[in-house]
Amino acid sequence: MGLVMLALLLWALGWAANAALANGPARGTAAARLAVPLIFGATLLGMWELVVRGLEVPLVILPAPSVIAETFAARTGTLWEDFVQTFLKGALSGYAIGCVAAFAVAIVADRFDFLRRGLLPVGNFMAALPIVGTAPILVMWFGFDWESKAAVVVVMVFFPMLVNTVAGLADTGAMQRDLMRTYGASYLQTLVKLRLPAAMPFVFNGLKISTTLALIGAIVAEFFGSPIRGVGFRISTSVGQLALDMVWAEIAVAALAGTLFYGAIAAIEKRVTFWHPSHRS
Amino acid sequence: MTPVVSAHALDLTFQTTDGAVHALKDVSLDIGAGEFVSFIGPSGCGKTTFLRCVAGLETPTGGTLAVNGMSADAARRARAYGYVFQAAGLYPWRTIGGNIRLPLEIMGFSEDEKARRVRETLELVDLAGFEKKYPWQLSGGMQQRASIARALSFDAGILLMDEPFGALDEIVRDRLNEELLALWARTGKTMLFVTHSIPEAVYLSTKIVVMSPRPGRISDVIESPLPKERPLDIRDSREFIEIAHRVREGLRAGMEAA
Amino acid sequence: MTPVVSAHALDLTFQTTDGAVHALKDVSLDIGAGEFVSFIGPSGCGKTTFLRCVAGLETPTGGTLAVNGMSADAARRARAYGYVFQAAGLYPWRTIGGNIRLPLEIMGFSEDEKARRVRETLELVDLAGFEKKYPWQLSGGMQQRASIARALSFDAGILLMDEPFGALDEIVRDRLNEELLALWARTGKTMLFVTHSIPEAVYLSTKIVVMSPRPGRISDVIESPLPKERPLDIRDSREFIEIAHRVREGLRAGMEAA
Amino acid sequence: QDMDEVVLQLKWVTQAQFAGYYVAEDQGFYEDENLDVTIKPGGPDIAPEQVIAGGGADVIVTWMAAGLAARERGVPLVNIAQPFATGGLQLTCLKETGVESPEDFPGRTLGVWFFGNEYPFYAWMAQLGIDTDGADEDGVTVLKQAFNVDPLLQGQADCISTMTYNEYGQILDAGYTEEELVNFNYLEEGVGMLEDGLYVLEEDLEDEAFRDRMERFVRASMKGWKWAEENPEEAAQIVVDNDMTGAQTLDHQVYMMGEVAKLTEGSDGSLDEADYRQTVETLLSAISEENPAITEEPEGAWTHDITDEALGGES
Amino acid sequence: MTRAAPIAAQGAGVGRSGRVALRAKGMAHTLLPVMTVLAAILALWYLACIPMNAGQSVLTAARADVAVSPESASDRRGMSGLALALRNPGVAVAGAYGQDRARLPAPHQVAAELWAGTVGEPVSSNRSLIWHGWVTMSATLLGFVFGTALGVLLAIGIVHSRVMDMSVMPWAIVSQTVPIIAIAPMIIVVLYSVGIQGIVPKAVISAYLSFFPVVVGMVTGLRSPGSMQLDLLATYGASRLQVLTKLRLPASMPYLFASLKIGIAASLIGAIVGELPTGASAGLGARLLAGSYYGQTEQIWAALFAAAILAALSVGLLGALERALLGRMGMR
Ligand SMILES: Nc1ncnc2c1ncn2[C@@H]1O[C@H](COP(=O)(O)OP(=O)(O)OP(=O)(O)O)[C@@H](O)[C@H]1O
Ligand SMILES: Nc1ncnc2c1ncn2[C@@H]1O[C@H](COP(=O)(O)OP(=O)(O)OP(=O)(O)O)[C@@H](O)[C@H]1O
Ligand SMILES: Cc1ncc(C[n+]2csc(CCO)c2C)c(N)n1
Ligand SMILES: [Mg+2]
Ligand SMILES: [Mg+2]
Repeated sequence: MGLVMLALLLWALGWAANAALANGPARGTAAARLAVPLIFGATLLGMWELVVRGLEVPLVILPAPSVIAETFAARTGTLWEDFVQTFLKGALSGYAIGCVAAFAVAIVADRFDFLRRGLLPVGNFMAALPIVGTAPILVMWFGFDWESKAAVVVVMVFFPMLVNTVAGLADTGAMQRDLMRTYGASYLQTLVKLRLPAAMPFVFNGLKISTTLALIGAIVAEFFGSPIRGVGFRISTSVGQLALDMVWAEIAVAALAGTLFYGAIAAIEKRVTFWHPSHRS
Repeated sequence: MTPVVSAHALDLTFQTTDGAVHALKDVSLDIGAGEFVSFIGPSGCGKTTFLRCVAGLETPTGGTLAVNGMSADAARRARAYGYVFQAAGLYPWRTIGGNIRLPLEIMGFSEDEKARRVRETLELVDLAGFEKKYPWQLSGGMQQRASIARALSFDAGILLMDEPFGALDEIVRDRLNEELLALWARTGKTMLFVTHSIPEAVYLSTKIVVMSPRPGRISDVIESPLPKERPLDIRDSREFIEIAHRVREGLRAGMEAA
Repeated sequence: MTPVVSAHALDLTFQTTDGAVHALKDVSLDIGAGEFVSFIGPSGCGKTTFLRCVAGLETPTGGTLAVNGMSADAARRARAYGYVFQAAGLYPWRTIGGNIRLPLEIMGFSEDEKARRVRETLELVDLAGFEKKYPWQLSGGMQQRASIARALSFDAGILLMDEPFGALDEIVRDRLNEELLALWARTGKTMLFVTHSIPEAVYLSTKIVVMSPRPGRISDVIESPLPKERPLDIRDSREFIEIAHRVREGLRAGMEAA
Repeated sequence: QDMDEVVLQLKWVTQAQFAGYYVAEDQGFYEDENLDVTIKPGGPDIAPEQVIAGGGADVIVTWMAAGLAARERGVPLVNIAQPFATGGLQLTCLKETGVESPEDFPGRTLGVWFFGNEYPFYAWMAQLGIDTDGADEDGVTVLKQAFNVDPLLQGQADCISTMTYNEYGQILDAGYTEEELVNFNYLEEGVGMLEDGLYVLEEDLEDEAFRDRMERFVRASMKGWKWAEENPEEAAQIVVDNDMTGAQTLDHQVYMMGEVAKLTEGSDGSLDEADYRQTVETLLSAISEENPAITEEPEGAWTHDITDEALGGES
Repeated sequence: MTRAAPIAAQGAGVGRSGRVALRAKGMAHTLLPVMTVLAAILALWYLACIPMNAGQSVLTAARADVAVSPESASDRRGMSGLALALRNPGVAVAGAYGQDRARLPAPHQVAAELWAGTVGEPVSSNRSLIWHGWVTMSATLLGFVFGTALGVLLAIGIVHSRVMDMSVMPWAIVSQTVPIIAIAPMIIVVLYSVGIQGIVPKAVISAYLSFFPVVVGMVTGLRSPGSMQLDLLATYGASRLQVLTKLRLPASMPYLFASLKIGIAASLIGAIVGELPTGASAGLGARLLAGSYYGQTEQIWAALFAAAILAALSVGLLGALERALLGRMGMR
């Protein structure tokens, strides 16, 4: 019980520190912007540790962060192997294929209005589907190795990417388009000089949504058959072995990979769409 | 001398979901080379629509229209005019220089030629030194000047301007008006200029076209007796006030008739 | 009689990421009850900032300011004024009546009282019968009238208006100017009115405050000799043109000094 | 008076593999013992050991390897009854791939169930001296097989794990004949491990009332099993009625009941000590990173107390 | 971090196309192209059945002593479906559309399965897709309500407190990069082990997936009133609560609906994912899994389509609600 009280105290302390930082003189600085969420995260971890210890939660239900960290450090080799299998081979290749394919189809659809009008509602519909459900089918079709994971990812990212890109290509002001007409510009010139740059914010929105979808897709697919490595494989196997510390270490890997992936795309976005109001400082 | 723009009994009706809108009715007008023509009238009287017809961006449903002796569409493809929109409408992902270079790229000018023209037009609109800046780093007035530079860069004989200074404040506007007059004097281009402001129309034009709405039509055409040389305080002169009064009366009459 | 607004050596500096902006410098001004004061000046000269200081929406960094004999913030909480913004800014999810009722709800008027005041102010701005309409069902001019009604509904003694007609076209603007004068004559409120338009300022005011930028300051205060009764074509009169000229000169001088 | 409550957590979805419990419930055998039994079906990601550790069940059905592994990880499970006398786990290969005996394994792809079911497989490979990295010609490529037979039918694996009572039947259903298939039964290969047994937490057994409840539970359950063995059709129907997914077909459950009956046939419910020893020895013989089931001889992992009490009066 | 346009971009589209369909003119404008695209998809599907199912077709034929090439089963192993279909065109076409556990069931087989599962079964039957759909949907809706409430509350907190804005928002983003599927079994088991089972664990996962779009959308929405509109209330001396109720909440409604449409789709995914670990219970996810266990591909496809229809219906319903409410609020 004492430890649980300590957890509450920790929460109060963390919050007070953040309140001081966020409202204090340093509020605008990059350091504060970084420190506040870090303190918040550290507070949560600390509370987790204290509560697990305080209530003596069994290891097989929820391990403490310190135990997870230990496992993480001890099994980096395995974790890396799983990361390569699930993230680099499955998610990333599927992500690349899916996004490029959707982008190409979007450009074709944009060229032929009939196709766009037909494809967009269908694409919108598909984007709302629980496509995770296709995982067992695709594993049956494409085998158990990373190809089937990539296939699931392709299907998952394709439609959000398509819908966003098509919307982006259409997101030019009438005036901007008229301007090109006053120059007597060709279709290709309008596409390259106006529509593609104007579509970039939407394209990147699609790319960002797709990052999380890619990770989910690759991991889900591993539940339906996989080689004996991979994040999803390790998680399900470790649960079966009651090695919950390993499970959480894998979850940490996935969250870390996902955050970095998202962050990388967001960083590229910032450079490419520097001109968009939401990115101007 | 054949007119640069020659409209005869022009008619344009938009079909919309809630009925037809008669945007232009029986509009006839000749504009000679080197004229500065202003179009003024209340909102919705068809000023923009007329300009867009001249630019070949809209197809009239009746009447005839010739630009430089050819159809408006052919004139558009022959790059007969530069068009300046109400808002500057610069592409935010291009620098000021890049924006001015845009039409030159599309029209396939050589690298040297592009560089030269960008430099020259930037000087013309007094923006030398801002080539590398992005549009949003400039004030509204400067953006509008850049968009004029963009329309000037490929040196078309006609300049179509749709309320180019509508979004600017009076003082900036005054200065741009002065500069525009000087530019017109220097280049001898034919100007078609849409505005809401009576003083602006009177100050700039050799000919003022007063329009009225529902249906959009020309209610008056006023030839200005003002000299070509116009200092800003010509606006406090008797003649100026008289023309302004006549324009205001024309506007009011058009409103009441509608 | 003590002045309604009394500013002495007012100073305001904004701290921004790229340096300090001196928005108001050494601004001193007294405004008596029932005056109609216009503020004119180029963009960025601090007109809005001054009005916001009076409204207690901005805190001066120096000098003293009294509104109705108390601090601006106290006056705000005492609901001493109505504020009309540049755009009508009606809430689109409320009817015209609902928009006018908004301040009354917040100030906790009784149901009866609310209904009565909504009715009365709607009549005052000539919008009776439009209570149930939504803002987007009205023209721009009517929307602006509704926003004036909203500022009038709780009957504060002061009306602060920041370019209320900036977005309207000239003809509508003329009419609203006339109506505003009539309203002022009827209610005897103290008016602080920001504008960009010289004719508008001259037409409306008993006192014109000319401001100039960088740093924002008062460069001239002109008392208008025009009679209280002002038909629209007073604007073509000699006196009117003279005052307008003086205002323009003041503006130009301010620009050049900066 | 009030009936005593018992929560039973199964290791897998509702199917004839657990017919005895459903029958006991359906035929009122539990009620006769004044028990109110809740049967919780499991699933691919539900570890019964975890559920009982969290207090979500009183008694669970699990495989002994998993039960012992959990015991080493701080969930002190004790086997109180063993209705399955033998096991149904096997590796099934297609003859057309050329696999006839374990010597043919190297270079092949083998489907294995994980989630705590991989222990016997690794023990076997260790015994055969076959590498499981799949890296070279001497080793096998291991595939984490989903709980279906697709990898075999789609040609993605040369051999897959099957249960005699379920997946094997599905392969037959898919059109293959017994002659076209080769089966390696883990028991016959000497690496068999006890399958579905009943396990409870050690500390619970110290409670007299709990023991009494378990005695009645085991007695009624065994009665259910024997009834199911004798009435396979009806038992299958009871299972189908209890299946919430509506996906089970009666045909398949009748087949399964028939096969399951072969596994429960020899058992009166009490654990055979020799079988227990074999399980433990196999597990201890092949300790590795992939196969960390247990690292030392378990103590007190089973008891005959319950079955002795439960079945003493009857037999 | 996230803009308003993107919110409308994802998922919201179903509502958008629904709106188009309402207008008679838009109907002809959209219907024909959509029908064409759907017809093309169907045609491709039928075509794909031939090579996809060729392996089984040829095997069955071989067993019936029809001559096939290559003759021996071991030679056929490892051949692609396309190669098999090309070498045995007659057999492949004949066998493509009637298989029991087809690799790719034909559209009419799926349709028949859907029909049998909906019209062909009493709603109370555990074989009824309507019943399973309802099981999934009830978890979806519960989770959706939890998630939306949590999202709105968080957004209100974030808009009003700098501390929350700076500390919670980044973690809300990180939370979405955690693959829910990895935690789903643990949420299920942990809640299961403390005696909570059935709808609530699934709803928790649904809520986890749906709160994020709501937070993002509502933060944007609550911040959407311009400074002028806020200043207006300041001139009335309004309290923070009054600002919230009279301005921020009404102004955020369009954003809320855009988020809700994404949120409900995410909720449905959550409910289905939540049904996967407990394969034995009811629901479309369980159907999906059970189909996979017993090789019933038609059943998988039917469950998939049922889920798709549910997604479309709920997004369409929200769209209708949006039009009605925002229409009444004069915002459309
Ligand atoms: N693409 C269009 N479709 C339908 N109606 C249109 C279209 N463009 C313009 N109109 C209508 O035609 C009429 C004339 O419009 P136009 O834009 O030419 O007016 P304007 O004189 O330029 O007005 P403003 O001063 O507001 O710019 C208006 O009633 C307008 O609503
Ligand atoms: N909140 C603020 N933060 C920083 N600078 C500000 C802020 N508000 C105004 N300023 C700056 O203060 C100066 C005066 O602004 P103000 O809005 O009062 O001008 P104005 O006379 O109303 O101009 P306009 O005619 O364009 O409305 C400008 O340079 C402006 O950029
Ligand atoms: C969680 C869990 N997964 C798989 C098995 C092994 N098993 C026993 S029967 C069967 C197939 C279905 O009949 C399988 C896979 C298990 N015991 N527990
Ligand atoms: Mg116009
Ligand atoms: Mg201002």
